[in-house]
Amino acid sequence: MTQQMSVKEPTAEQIADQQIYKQMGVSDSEFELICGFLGRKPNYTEIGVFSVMWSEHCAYKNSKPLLRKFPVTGPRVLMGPGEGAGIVDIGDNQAVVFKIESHNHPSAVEPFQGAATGVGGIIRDIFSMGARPIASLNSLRFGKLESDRVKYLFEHVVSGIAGYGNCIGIPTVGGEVVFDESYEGNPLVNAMCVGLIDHDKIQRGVAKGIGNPVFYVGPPTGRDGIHGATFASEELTEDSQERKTAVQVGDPFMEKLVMESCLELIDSGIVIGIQDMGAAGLTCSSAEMASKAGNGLELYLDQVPQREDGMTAYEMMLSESQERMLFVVEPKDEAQATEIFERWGVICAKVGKVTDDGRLKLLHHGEVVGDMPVHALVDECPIYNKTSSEPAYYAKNASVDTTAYKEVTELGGALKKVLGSPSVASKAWVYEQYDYMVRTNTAVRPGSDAAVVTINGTRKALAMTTDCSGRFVYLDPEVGGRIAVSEAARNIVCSGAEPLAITDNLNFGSPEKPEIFWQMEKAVDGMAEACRELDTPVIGGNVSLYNENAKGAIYPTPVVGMVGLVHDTDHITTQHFKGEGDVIILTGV
Amino acid sequence: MKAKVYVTIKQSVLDPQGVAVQGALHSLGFNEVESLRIGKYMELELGDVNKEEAEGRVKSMCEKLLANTVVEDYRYELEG
Amino acid sequence: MKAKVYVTIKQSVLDPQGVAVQGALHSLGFNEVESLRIGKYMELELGDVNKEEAEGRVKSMCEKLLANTVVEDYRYELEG
Amino acid sequence: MKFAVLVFPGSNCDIDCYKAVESVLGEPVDYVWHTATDLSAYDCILVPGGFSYGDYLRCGAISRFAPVMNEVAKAAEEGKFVLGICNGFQILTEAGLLPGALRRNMSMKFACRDTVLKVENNATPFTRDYEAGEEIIIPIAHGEGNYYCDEETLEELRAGGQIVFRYKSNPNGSVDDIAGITNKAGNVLGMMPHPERAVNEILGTTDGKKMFTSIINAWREQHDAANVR
Ligand SMILES: Nc1ncnc2c1ncn2[C@@H]1O[C@H](COP(=O)(O)OP(=O)(O)O)[C@@H](O)[C@H]1O
Repeated sequence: MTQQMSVKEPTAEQIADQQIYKQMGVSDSEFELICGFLGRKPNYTEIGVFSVMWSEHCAYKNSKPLLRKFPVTGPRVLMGPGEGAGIVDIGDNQAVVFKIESHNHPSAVEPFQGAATGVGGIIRDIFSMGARPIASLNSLRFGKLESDRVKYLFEHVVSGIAGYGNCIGIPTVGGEVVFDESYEGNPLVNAMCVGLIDHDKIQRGVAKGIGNPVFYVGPPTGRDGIHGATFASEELTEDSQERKTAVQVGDPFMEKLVMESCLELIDSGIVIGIQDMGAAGLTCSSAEMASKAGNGLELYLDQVPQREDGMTAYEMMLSESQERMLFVVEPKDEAQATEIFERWGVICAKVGKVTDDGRLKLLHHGEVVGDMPVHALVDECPIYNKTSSEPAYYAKNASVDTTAYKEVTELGGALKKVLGSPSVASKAWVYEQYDYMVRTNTAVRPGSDAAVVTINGTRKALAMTTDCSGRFVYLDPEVGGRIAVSEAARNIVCSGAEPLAITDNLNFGSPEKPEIFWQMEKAVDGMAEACRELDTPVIGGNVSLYNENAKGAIYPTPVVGMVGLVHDTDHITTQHFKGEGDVIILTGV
Repeated sequence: MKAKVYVTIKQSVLDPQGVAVQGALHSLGFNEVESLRIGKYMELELGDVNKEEAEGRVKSMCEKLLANTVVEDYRYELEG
Repeated sequence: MKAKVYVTIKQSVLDPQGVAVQGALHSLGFNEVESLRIGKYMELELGDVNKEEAEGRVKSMCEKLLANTVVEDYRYELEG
Repeated sequence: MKFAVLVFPGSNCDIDCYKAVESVLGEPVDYVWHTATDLSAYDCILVPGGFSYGDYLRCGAISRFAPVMNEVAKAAEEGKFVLGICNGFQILTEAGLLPGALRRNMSMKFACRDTVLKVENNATPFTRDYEAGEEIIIPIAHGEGNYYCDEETLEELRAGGQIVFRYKSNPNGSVDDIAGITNKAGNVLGMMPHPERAVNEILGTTDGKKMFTSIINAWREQHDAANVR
């Protein structure tokens, strides 16, 4: 594989002089900072690694100041934001692990695979904590259900979620689907996964123990999704058509094997640290694992399993090939670890070792092709406080005279119209494509308020839901944020459960626009307030910005995923009217 | 007029199905199989249309429905 | 040596996928499609084997795994 | 009576079958790996649902070559009970232990919902605790459950009482509304609906319980008969 040399990567000088870093989303001032951390100009691989680590997706450089407003602790919280997923105690040495994540942009390009790999990614986040995934949910937004494109996106997103979840055998028990113009061309696909864990099995993504080997698990790396993380310039490569990176394809069967083998590995008690390769693949997982342990990491890229010939260090580091994990064990446990993966027929390769110098060092073809301080990659991305300004529409809306609207007199017709709108109508067409029963714990199926999943060997159960009304949040972000959390809590309570905590996915337009940033700020304020009021801390989440189409930004859509504890399965309640003559009571304000 | 359409997964795109079937062939002793990729094959009866017209129509069917050009390539042959 | 394998559902067996795709083509305005059958198209790289041997091997792969002869027919072409 | 639940790479209703045997019958049950080469310790083999080998190529096509399948064939030959559910049914047809094949659902979509089944033959070891013609609610969850066989085979199935369950309202396009069939000898049953998902009040229906009690009662009868002789 010597073709690597034939690929014309720009030199460090060219990158600096021609400002090639800009194509990767790195600003001039950021580039200067990077040069400062390195004490020299970065080469192509290094600037690629920095660009993804310092992207909004990995560094939250525009949203961190807002995320700090969330309450993140509570008596039951065992792990808040910072690891793959948050963890909440549910008693008897058990805990629930959950997180939500978006795959909006990939789904707009290739809805089936985009949605499928979104589901796969969030499942890995859960089992990499050591938890057994027990249920999935999702939250979907599309344009009006009229155009062929919207129908195509809707149909294929749903079958992508079904295809992945059904095959891996995790029941998809709930979610929501809303159709509104504002999502035309920019659908939202948020996937949530819930897992169960015993306290003593909780894992962290840490590369501890100087000299310990680092292992790669999962299918070989290809050139998938590279330009999903950074922009690879066309004129830089000769055979650019062939090299242009491909859409990521999900392989749920492979993930099932990776999941079972990793859970077995974790169960064996020999794992020091384990993390999934999600966004920015090998780069993000290796840098974060080293950072959390305060260590360095050496990666031997020649040892990385590869699907395609002639892959460069840059490509391997930035590939987002799916279903891959990274873990660390002690040398004495190597054989035990590799035996497990062999039995499951899953590739497991030693690709590096833990070092004490605090650097991420990349070796390829006998050369050092990258050498970067881990803390700079993980902790030193500048955080921006974006400007915020109240949008004109908000002031205007506040002065609208709502009494000017005619009162509806023909209630029967109005009711039918509401029930007939795609956003309100039955979603059976969607959820009947999901296997919501596999693992035989689904006590309340999709179609009620929250789904309820029982816990084997106990009388306990978990209620779970995803909620958000983007239109409310648009009209008044702060009130809308409060409503999103409260609606989720009501759904949980109506199922007979005590709300425990939330995970959230902040789907917004471009933070560069002060009006959008204002929406984010206010929505987070509202959500944080409701979370404090309801004692449901935020234990993790995800941010998806730049959701815009030709007409502007989507409705601000901070999706809330909430989990609650049913203390006794006898308490489970469902939505449906049960018997003729039963009394109906309306409560609330 | 008859059209034969071949839809294959782009070279750079992962074909999990092909990988799994190749593995199965190996375990059955067919070790000579160095690679295997799975695509779709379709036969369409088109009635009485002339070749020129059919050409454009079939291409358009492929683009619109039969192939997902984000991840798949297609080619077709016309007969009769 | 390269083998191309075509697996199609038998004429006598109703093929839900073919029916669905034909219906979809009609609703897109491609009413000239009188019938459509969908099958699988597989490309196998076989390395250095001679044609005669390959012939037998590929046939055996089809019989054993690649086609389910209860509902499917297969044919193949060898190249190179 | 001892039960085996087979585990192929990609099986995912193995745990459901295991729990059903445990909770309904309380009889010993083991997970048995696809590489196993000895099933002699077991009286009933459950081939569970899921997506063995990702259902790539065709559902069940790759699993049928697993080493354990030779043992399943042997067990079937010996008259032991073999029950294939969903993917298990697909595997048994691919392996030739049951006739026919399963095609894509007519809707082209995966379908997960309760269905009403009619017990067409209650004289099998799997259905003896049901009434003849009884209607039971059992959920389905499959994308390829559209049963096919040729006319001749269908006649044989009808004549031999091998059609054990029919759907009341056909959800997938199956020939003759077939939901489950047995082999000629009646000791191997394959069905698309999931009785193991219908054994717990809290999950909706318990109509699947009698399937499991039938099996053990049939086995006890055989067993006692052997003792008497
Ligand atoms: N909207 C949010 N609300 C709360 N926590 C968030 C939010 N977005 C991200 N986080 C948290 O920030 C941390 C880093 O997120 P991320 O980089 O997405 O982790 P990962 O790479 O494991 O998915 C995670 O613990 C995540 O839960």
